[in-house]
Amino acid sequence: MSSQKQEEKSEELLSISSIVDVPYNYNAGYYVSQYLRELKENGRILGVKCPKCQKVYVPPRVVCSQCFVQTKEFVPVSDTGTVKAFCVVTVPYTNPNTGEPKKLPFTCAYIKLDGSDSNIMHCLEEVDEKKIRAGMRVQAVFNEIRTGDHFTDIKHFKII
Amino acid sequence: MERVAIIGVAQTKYQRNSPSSHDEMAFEVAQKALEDAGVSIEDIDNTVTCTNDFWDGRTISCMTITDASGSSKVPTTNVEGDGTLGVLMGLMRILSGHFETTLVVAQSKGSVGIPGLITNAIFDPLYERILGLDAINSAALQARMYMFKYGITEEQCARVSVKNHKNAKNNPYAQLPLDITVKDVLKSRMLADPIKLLDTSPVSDGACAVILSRESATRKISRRPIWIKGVGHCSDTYHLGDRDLSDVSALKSAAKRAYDMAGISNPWKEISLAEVYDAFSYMELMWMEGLGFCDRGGGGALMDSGFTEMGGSLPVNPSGGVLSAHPVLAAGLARIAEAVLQLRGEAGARQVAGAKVALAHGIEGACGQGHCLFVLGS
Amino acid sequence: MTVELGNTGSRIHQSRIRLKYNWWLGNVGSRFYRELRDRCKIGGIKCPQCQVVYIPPKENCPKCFCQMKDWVELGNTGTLITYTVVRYPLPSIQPQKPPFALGIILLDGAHTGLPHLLGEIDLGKIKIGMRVQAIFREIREGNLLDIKYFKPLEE
Amino acid sequence: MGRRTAIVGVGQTNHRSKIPECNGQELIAIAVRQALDSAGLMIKDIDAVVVGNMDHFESINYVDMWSVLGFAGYMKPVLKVTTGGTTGSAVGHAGFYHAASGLFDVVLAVGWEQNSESDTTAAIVTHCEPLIERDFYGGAIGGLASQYSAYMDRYGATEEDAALVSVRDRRNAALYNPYAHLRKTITVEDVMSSPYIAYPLRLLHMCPRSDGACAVIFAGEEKATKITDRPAWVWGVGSSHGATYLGDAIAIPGLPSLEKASRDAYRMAGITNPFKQIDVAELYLPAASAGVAWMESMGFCEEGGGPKFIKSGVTNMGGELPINPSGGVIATNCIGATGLIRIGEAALQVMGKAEKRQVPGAKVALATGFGGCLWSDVTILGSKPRLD
Repeated sequence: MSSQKQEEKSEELLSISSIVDVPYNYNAGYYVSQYLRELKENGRILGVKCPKCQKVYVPPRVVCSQCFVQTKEFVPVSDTGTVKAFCVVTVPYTNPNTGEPKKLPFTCAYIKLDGSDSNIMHCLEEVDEKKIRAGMRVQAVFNEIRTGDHFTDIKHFKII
Repeated sequence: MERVAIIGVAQTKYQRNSPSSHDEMAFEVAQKALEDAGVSIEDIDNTVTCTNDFWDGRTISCMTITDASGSSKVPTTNVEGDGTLGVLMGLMRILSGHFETTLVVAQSKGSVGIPGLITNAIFDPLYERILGLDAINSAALQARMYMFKYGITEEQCARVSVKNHKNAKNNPYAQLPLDITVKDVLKSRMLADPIKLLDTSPVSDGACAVILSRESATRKISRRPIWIKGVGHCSDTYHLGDRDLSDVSALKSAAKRAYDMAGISNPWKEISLAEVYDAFSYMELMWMEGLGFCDRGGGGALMDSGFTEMGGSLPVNPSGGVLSAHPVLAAGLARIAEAVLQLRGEAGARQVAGAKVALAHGIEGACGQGHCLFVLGS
Repeated sequence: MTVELGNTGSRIHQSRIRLKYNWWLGNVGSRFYRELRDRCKIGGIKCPQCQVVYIPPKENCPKCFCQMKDWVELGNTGTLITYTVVRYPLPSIQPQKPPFALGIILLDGAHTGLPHLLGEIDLGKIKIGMRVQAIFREIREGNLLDIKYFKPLEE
Repeated sequence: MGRRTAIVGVGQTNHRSKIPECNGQELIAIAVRQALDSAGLMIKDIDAVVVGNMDHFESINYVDMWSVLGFAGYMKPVLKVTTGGTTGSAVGHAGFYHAASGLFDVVLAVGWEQNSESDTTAAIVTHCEPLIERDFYGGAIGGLASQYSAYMDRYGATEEDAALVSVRDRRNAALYNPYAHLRKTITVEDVMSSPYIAYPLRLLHMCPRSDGACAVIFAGEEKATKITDRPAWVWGVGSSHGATYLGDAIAIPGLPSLEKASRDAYRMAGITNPFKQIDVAELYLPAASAGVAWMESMGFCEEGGGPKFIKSGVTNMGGELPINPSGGVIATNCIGATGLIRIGEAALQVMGKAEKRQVPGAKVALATGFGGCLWSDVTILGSKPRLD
């Protein structure tokens, strides 16, 4: 058994390496397009209201998951809100959008904007975990130049 | 086996670059299928979605349509494969005795990614991918082998394309209704010999939904149920070179299972129409043979005979088939939805008169490695 | 950033998934590529039950699930069982500029085919049944393109 | 009505950080062969196969078609199920439905992953909605860290509470489970001195990434009783997959989907007092924090009672309700296989075949799956057929 093991060891094990790179044109659809347009043109955050349970969802989407009815009414929500959960990401990984290492650290926060009933994911300016806790109040900081991109049009959220 | 029926179907219009997002398409068909069945979301006690992480550019792609497919409140699962396999999953859940009514939703947006890159990833990264294989050139290898072995001509393949695009003119959901001739097909741009542009299916966005229900639950609804009589699925082996690409054993095996279950001994006589997965024109001819509609190698002559045209004795792809709209994953489910419309007598201008038994077929992987087919009856 | 999709009102977010992968070849696959890389030898493997010689070799018989251990050295020559000429460009995955020919080759001594490129060949004169021969690369790295292509065999 | 269904065979690989001796299909074959051997079956006895993994971890499209080389799927019915982290449990459930439907008698369920072939977190990040969430998601690590931050905020739970779960599971893996990936015991101090990977989670709070495969064979009652005199009967299954955006799901303490899925499974299995009636649990706890925060969701303790529950020691081997005798996910995470390993391990327990990790006299076992947008699957197995 042991000699066989050694024989195996002496045999070089190979692999095939490759970068898989597939471009995607992700389609925002009607609802998220309205959201991105409002962000770009007016620096406002848009939600959508369920006609049945009256819950306001950010980002807007076609259906209320609880009522399974189509949402129709777009409503602006506040740029201030409460951090419901967060983490400070320090684990290194590849940014799949670029194939390059992801810039670290960053704070991923789930923020319930005033006037909405769901949480939106974005980053906080603050990356020191000692200075952040769930329940904190935060406000969106918008970019001067906006392109209709959720990730950059809102620069980050700052602690109020 | 307790009888299970299809009680509702819905499709989007198939198009390239649809302005709708994945979830918007899924919601559209889920809602319409409920309306079609005359039931409400509360009647749905489980769902099955069919999505694919490569086509959608998203790991856990089923997440995209969890809410939109009505999956947020009931047990759901995601079959990553053709929509026919999704219906099979739904059928098994009902037959297990734990569910009454299943909503199956399949969606795909081919225009989001680059089909050649996405289908390249079907091939073995260790031995095949480096050759630049994709859906088109692998199909060309299969077409060449099949045509050589059985003396099938490019004209016969072209005739499939002419027929199906013409049929598509009667289908409001189809993407490519076309008036073309055999000459047009033969003269269209050569992509990978012997496959030309008009031998191929388009890049499509679209969704399809189907609602299944056990017999005891169908009494509640007014719409005429269409019964699942038989189902079979089967796979060939994987490496292209290990397969005899001109062979249709996997389809034959799947068909035998479905026919046995449905009690069909002479498919040619007993089946009124077939909706098959013609991703390329030659495929329809091969699948005819695998489905037992003609002998091995007889697909070309069958096409020439005109029997598979509208008005023939066994119309194949009255909808225009996959050649006329190819929303991957939803495409097989669309075959089922079309078969249901035919059996209900609601297929409009594409109606096959007196349709009683219909066949719907889906494929999986490269060159039809896997097959799944349903025999449906009114 | 996002752009408009025509005049539909929908926005398109142009992004990608770009990741590096490293697929293990395992004991059997490593041997196949070692032989190819170091000795210009093409190996197959024989199922003790079906007696079928598979290329590329794999540990388990695809049909009967027997473990396969009998290594078979195949010749460099074989017969073309199907082919196509690829005429559309897809640069990020294609090994050559189109038009280029792909075929499946039944190597002498094997029972299954090997998909590969065809080279030094008149693209208009490829025929099923033609005899072909493997041409090896000078610098070999342990992947399938250590065989540069198969070219028609002059007999 | 469908028929009773049982698990008759279980197989798994020796999970490791990488297994370069096998390609993916050969890795699957190891688990399949072991499952067949354990049931005394041949591959020809398998009527259908269901398989699952996550595509972008190995970048293979149509894995159902690729995977046939792992079980000689030539001329066999094969189907793929993929639901993220819950893939393995969804594969198990699909295997159950295959057999329970009566369409197939003996069904092979296969889950696998070779995480060493790519950057796991990068691939996981792509499960986020690409226009709104993808750029700020820290992978599963970030998601679970965020979730625990909400639980800590509400109930005063601590990082140390979570560390106890790491210590328990790693100890079980080290002492009892030869198949586990990480087989070294650790202490609370080890956990607390390991670096943060996403506050409030530290390195040793988190599962590893592993290569491995698992195969479980399901059979309808008639076949099952012929194959073995001690199958693991499927008593109940439950599944809850809500939400499309992570923002809708993550900031809730506890795990509502697990609450719902276990409620459904308990009802089907006739379980009214889970803590008393369940003898052993194999839980998909991707981070130690989940081993604190999710206990209440299965009805094992009262709301917010997770820290006290874990500290009491009842979940240790020898306790009243041992959790993760196998070492769980904290010791082994070959993602597409992970949920199925939980089902397989639970089956081994009620079959009395769990060897050194056997909970003596285990009659009812619970297995969970977790993944996607905080989704849950629950499976309950019994050593005797459930009375219908």
